[in-house]
Amino acid sequence: MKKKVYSSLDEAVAVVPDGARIMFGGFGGAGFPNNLIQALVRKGVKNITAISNNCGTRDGELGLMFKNNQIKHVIASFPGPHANHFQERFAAKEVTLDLVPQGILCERMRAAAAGLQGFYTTVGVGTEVAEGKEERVLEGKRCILEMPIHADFAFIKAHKADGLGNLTYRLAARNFNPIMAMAAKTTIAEVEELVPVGSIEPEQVMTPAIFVHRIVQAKGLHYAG
Amino acid sequence: MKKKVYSSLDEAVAVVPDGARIMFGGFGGAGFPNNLIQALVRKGVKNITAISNNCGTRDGELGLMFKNNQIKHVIASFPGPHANHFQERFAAKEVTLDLVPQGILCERMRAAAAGLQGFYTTVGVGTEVAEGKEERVLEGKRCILEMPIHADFAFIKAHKADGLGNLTYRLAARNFNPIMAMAAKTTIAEVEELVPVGSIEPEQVMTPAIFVHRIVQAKGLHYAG
Amino acid sequence: MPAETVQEKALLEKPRLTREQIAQLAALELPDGAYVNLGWGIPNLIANYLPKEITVYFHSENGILGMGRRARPGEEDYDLVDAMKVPVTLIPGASFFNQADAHLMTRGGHLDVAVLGGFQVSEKGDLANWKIPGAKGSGGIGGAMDISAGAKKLIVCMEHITKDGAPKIVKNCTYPLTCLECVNTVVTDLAVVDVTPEGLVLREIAPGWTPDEVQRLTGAPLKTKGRVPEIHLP
Amino acid sequence: MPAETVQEKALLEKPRLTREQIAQLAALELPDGAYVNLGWGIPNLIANYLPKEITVYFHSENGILGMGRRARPGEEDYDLVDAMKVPVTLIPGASFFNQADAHLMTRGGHLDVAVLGGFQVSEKGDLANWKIPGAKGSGGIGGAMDISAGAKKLIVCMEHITKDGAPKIVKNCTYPLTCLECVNTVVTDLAVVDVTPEGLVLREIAPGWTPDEVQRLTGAPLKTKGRVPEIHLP
Repeated sequence: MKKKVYSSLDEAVAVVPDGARIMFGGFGGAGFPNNLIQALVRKGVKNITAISNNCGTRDGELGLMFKNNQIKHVIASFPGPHANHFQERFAAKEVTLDLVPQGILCERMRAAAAGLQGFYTTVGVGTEVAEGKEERVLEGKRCILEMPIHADFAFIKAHKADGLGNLTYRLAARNFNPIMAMAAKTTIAEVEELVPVGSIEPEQVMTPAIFVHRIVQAKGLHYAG
Repeated sequence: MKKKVYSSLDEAVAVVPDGARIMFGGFGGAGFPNNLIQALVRKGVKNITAISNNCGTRDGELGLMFKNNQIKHVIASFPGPHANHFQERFAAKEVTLDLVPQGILCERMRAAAAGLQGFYTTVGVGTEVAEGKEERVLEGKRCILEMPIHADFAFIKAHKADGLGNLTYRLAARNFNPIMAMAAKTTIAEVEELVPVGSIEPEQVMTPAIFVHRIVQAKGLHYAG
Repeated sequence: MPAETVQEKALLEKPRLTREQIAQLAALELPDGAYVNLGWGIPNLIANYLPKEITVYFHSENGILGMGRRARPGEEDYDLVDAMKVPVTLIPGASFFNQADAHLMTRGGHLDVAVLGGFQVSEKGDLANWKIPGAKGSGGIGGAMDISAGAKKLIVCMEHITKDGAPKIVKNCTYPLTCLECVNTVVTDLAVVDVTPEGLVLREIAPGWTPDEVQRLTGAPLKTKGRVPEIHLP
Repeated sequence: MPAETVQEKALLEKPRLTREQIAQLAALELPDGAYVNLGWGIPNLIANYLPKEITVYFHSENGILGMGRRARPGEEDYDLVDAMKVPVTLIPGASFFNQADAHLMTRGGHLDVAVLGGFQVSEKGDLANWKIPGAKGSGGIGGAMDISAGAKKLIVCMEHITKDGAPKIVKNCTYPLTCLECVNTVVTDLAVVDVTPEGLVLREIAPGWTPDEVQRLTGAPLKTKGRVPEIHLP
């Protein structure tokens, strides 16, 4: 059977081509796949579409990828006050941005995960977010049509993984990671601990193995930026 | 602060009026709120709309409620081969049925839970399920519009509850229960064990307390029917 | 009795594969490491016939991944049942999740293979498997519509013909539909048939049967690519 | 200088509530047992001013229910941070969940109260709080649109006027909108104002101010129901 565990970060990301659409987990400094991102920086992939709540914290998280001009388009909810490399590229029109309300970002990814073709929401009605989107009244409420966000890859960070790909997360480092793991074609997880198959209680698995395709253990760079 | 824990089943369901829309958890004999259902039978509520994967197993699960003609309309995915009381009422046109594919049943409840106003799916296109529903092409696929399923109450079964309403489920007795807990206005949970607040690990809570409004400990009738 | 009918009658009396053999044959379609959902009926027998050298992760729509064999007497836990209410066991690395996530898996294209029973499969891969026209009672859909809409590969296991001798592989389904253009492969007691953009292709054939004989019991044209190999069960 | 402008200038120099006092005032709007989300800015100060006799469950959109106080030095765990990246603690009975479920709670009407900062609130309860027209950079929405669309009760905490003396409670928002008709109550350094079907109602007023004075710093008509009580902080 095909093994999911890779021995190096570089090997784990070797499959990512230029032009890929990649979801990146993490929020508020917790749960970012910083080590995988560093591997992408080393690999030097170009023209990436990044789907991420934010756009880096100085050099940390996605920061270096913007500094190196590896990302051409971002779908994000809150680029962030310390995303200076992103802001410079954005001001220079070297990267384009699609701003999405945070919960709708989650739901659009989940729609892709769940094989749904779009959904209606009241969120964003009457705002800039609604521009260019279909609007109608359902259940007596004005709402707009939001479409799934698909991706080639999800880069996520978990606490524990077994060799099959079952994952657990620590505390609030869970955030976007389980949603992105479900939504992308190929999910690459960096994990703090590799544990034997069977040692995660079946009831306590947070991301079932079916959603995880590549696993690499990574220590250090836990809280980059 | 308002207490959520009730000391008797009858007290827990006292709030349910005639004509209520109620979701009932459980699948394959596991995770049914059998004790709460018995209390509804004793209370004798009428004209209930039941939202449930199935329609009882002989007298068990929802069986007695059909036998007593307490349910006037059902939204279900698979009434089931042993739902004889339902089938009799159905044949006599004393109960109406809205058949929904099982995953779409889950998603329509989740849409209600998540404040979404409807979604498009390929499931059911070209089948009886699509009759009367809007159809269009999105992402190059024929799909139909499915609407949220709301409810006044969710009757669910959990393994453990703390006094705030945090819940865990055993094994495959989880099934529909967490979805229904999120989707209904008022969620009433029967649980096997009441545990002190703080004794369920925050990472291992399966239904957060915000979704649970009434809790009652119930033993016996674990596997009715 | 016209000659043709005599011939048909003789055909109907020729030995066909058993339900167990259909399951055994379908088991060979499962790749190592696959995530698989098995429906009611013949598909449910497949788990008994997995080649020893492969591991397959069975999904159940009530929220289990990594279902193992059925529970032995005394081992049953009625909180751990499959979609048919039968007490089962787990394999190492199993997980539980809610029913919405279980169908996120089915509908979202996460299952590598789903195997369902069928009443009819059309030339284009339409499936009818949930309702017999005129049957009494309410009927029931269950998970079949979500599963057939979403699986990466959908295999249907069924007898090739009805008890009355009518073909179940047809030009157009006359039974209520489950899903349009979803079936990839049909495994019957007479043949393995692939649904392709060019039409139905007869891939393998039951021992002692000729393509022409199978065609006569089939309601839509079967293409062949060279000689059609005979089914060999391990 | 016309008399009116002199009067306005005098008004702008009158003492108003501090940001901490606005937070303290908003804290009184939280019922016992409520599930509450606090946004950036003044709302984030509210947790410090909760009446001792009530318990409130704080929700954070990164997937926490039951957030406690901020972590003390040495106590920080950077996997346990609030939506502002600040290390926090938990209260007993807390839970974690993913970001989609966190916003299922915000959008789905599960939060009893949300308190957000604001740039402008209109007569109808429209909120503008995410983007200043002409500001440099990309801007960012975050969770504000989901939260304001879904909370059972939405309170906005803000200064009554901008630094330039312009009203922030207006007839129609001129800043980019966050959500239409979502605000229930505005708590400012001058007043507590309820958004009702009949228009804005001045419910309480800062010590030393008259309804007429507050009206002159407000861009939309304020109704009063009898005498307007003065704000009393505990």
